[in-house]
Amino acid sequence: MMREFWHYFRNGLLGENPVLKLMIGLCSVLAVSVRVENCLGMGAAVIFVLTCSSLVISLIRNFVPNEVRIPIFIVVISTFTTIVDLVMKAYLPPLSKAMGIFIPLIVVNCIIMARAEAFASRKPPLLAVADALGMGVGYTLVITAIGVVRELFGYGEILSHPVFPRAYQGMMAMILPPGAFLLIGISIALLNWSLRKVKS
Amino acid sequence: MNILIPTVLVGALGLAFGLMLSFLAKKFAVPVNPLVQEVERVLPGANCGACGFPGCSGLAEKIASGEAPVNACPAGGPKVWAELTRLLGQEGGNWEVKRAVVLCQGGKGVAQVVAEYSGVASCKAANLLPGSFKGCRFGCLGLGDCVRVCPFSAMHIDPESGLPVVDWEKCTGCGKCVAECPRKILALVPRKEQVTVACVSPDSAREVRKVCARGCIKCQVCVRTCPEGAITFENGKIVISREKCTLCGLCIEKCPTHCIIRVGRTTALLEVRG
Amino acid sequence: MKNILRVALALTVVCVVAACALSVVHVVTKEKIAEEAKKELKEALGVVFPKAETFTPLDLAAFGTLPESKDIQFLEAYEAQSGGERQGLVFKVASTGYGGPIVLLVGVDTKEGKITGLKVLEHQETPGLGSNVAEAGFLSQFLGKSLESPFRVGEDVQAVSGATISSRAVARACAKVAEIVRGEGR
Amino acid sequence: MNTGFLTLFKIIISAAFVDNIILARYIGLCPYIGMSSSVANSIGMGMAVTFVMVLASIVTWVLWNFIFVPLGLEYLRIMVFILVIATLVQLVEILLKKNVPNLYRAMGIYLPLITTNCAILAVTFLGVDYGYTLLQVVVYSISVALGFTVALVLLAGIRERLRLARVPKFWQGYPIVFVATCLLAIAFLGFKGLVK
Repeated sequence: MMREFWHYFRNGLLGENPVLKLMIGLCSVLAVSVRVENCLGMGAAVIFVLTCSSLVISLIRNFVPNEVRIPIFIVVISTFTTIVDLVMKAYLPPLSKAMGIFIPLIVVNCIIMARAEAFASRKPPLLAVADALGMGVGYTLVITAIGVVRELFGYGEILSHPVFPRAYQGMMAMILPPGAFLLIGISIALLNWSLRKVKS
Repeated sequence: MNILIPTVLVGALGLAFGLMLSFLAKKFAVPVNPLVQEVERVLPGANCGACGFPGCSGLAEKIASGEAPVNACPAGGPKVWAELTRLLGQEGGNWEVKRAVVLCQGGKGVAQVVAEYSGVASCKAANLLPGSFKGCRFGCLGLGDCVRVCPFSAMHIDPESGLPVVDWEKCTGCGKCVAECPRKILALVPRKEQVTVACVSPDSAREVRKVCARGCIKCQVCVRTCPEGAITFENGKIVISREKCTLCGLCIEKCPTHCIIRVGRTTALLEVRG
Repeated sequence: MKNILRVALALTVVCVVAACALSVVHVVTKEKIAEEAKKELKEALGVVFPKAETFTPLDLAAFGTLPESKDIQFLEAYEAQSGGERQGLVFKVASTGYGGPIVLLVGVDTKEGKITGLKVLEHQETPGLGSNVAEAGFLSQFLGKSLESPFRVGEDVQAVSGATISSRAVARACAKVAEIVRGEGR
Repeated sequence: MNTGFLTLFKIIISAAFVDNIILARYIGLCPYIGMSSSVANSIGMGMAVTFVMVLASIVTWVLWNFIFVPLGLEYLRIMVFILVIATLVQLVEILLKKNVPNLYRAMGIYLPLITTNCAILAVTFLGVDYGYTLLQVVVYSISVALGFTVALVLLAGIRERLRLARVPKFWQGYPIVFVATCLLAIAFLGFKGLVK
């Protein structure tokens, strides 16, 4: 059982990395990854919501009639998202302020719904959690990696500590949307390139 | 108190939406024949279209209604066909499994290239130019139309030779690449070890020699050397009959342009390129 | 028929359970959030009006007709006191910038007729360009300016390069606040 | 009325082009990347998104202003809005399956993903946050959907051309699509100063 758990976890991490391979959850990646601390906050919130909702969805998967499966999944996901939103507003106000509109958009983050629809609703709870953790961590790694690059070149800082000398004006392209698109394109190409070595 | 109001409110909303959806689902229900669904689940689901029907669901309807034979889906292979016969309650038959093979060795350094082609990267487009960029008008252009069309990614262009290579493990014999190739250098052959002529050019010896080092020059050396008489020369083409051939490999050595190759088991071009 | 009910019931049950859970969490976190909001406001007011100890909310109507327009709205007003005596006023103003409304606090010392402080609470200006109006670099030039000054970009206010619209929005906020305090003469 | 019309016109221009939901606010990317393989699919997707977006913003606007704000239940906003959207998408799924089966099959996983299409929830949120009137909300959602469809069709056109271009090996597939999106986003940046 443990081996299977590890298999799905690793699969979510690299084999089917949500952002780079499955192309889902991009909205939040591009928008939030301007600051590394936003990425970590977002990543943690996504991992929590994804794991909880995958667990609950796979628990109730046999009682969900097909006609209303989407609304039921989405109500479960939005409940956990709202909980994260309220808790963050109450106990972590600075982070909640920084992430603004993106917390409600977690519920719309395609990763959670896609995994619920494609995976959690078919697999037993333990595997669903494994996949959710793998996906969540995979998502956080990618978003943080992009966040580091964007913050470093955009503001010359990491976690708001200046890294580059004061004179560094900051590359605007990295902050605006086009830079983010480019960055995602490059990282997928890099992933393909590195996986190619593994495959052949 | 302010726990009750939201709960009741959202509950009412849920009830309203639930009723609406389930009622509409019933009214707009699409009549689905369960047998078709079962057949569709057995089919590989690659929607490759090799069977000639619009995707697997199209084929599933035809198989369920008996209009299509059980082995109409080449991609499925014997495993699926056996399952389908059990499902439809028919008796099992033995079926011939086919695989694709590349009948051209005119790759880099073998076939003459007469022009530098930088147009649209597709064999069909390149083939529109009269004679295209290779000396031989029948040889493979190597721009990968077949690779792109293969739904099972069983083909890739070998970087050294620039020729397509078929991986028989992944190939399901669906024949899409054979249809796609504008130069018709791909063919479907039974999946067993065999010897075949890797050239489709009908040109005479003088023209073939001018444009390709490994083209078939119809010298008929192979016809004479074959101990079993399996090789014959019919209307301008060398034909090797699979029944008579005992895979002795004599013709492969004797052929002056190494045009005859051994094909089978794993990759299409087993023969070391001479 | 039975199936329709069964399906609708499933959705309803899930909704009820979800709503219940949420309202419980809401009740638990309600005071904490309100407290956080108050704390944040107090902090902001402190930045804008360092000298004052307490701030009492005022009714905007007390200032008569407000010079509001499409580009500027007054949201809240506070009276800054220290030692029981009025030191000045703080206004929460929304002035339309480049990306949308910029919400900021403007502190005014009514005794000496000077701006005591400025703090941008919310804005949707382009990051890296318009967002610089929220930084101290730009806002510090307003500190200590007398209420008589015109508060016009290019004249007595130096705009952030490449973000004239955002800079003008902040300058307009100060001009309007100065207008009220001057008009009121208190 | 003319100022009313003027603001409506301003909303249309700003929502569809200046503040394009995908290229400027980068919300709604998942179906954008997934469904833009062919122009036909993306138009179908655009229509479905428009239908859901307009209906969703109307229903949510009514629910919000007449039920949830008076009762002070703002915190339920996320769940109720998304519940409405999910129901509408399920409705679209039923209708499409019956009347337009091949579009239904072409959309596949991307139909349920409309529910999680961030653009729709974002529209309902912004429609409420901007304090629009009902008419303005309808116009706003139509123009955002227009912007979404325009961006989608533009990319689909580019991707169809890309299939024939000689793309370096590791850039094939999604990387090149992102580079194309990046260029499109730069082009849309040009609209930035159009509406103050």
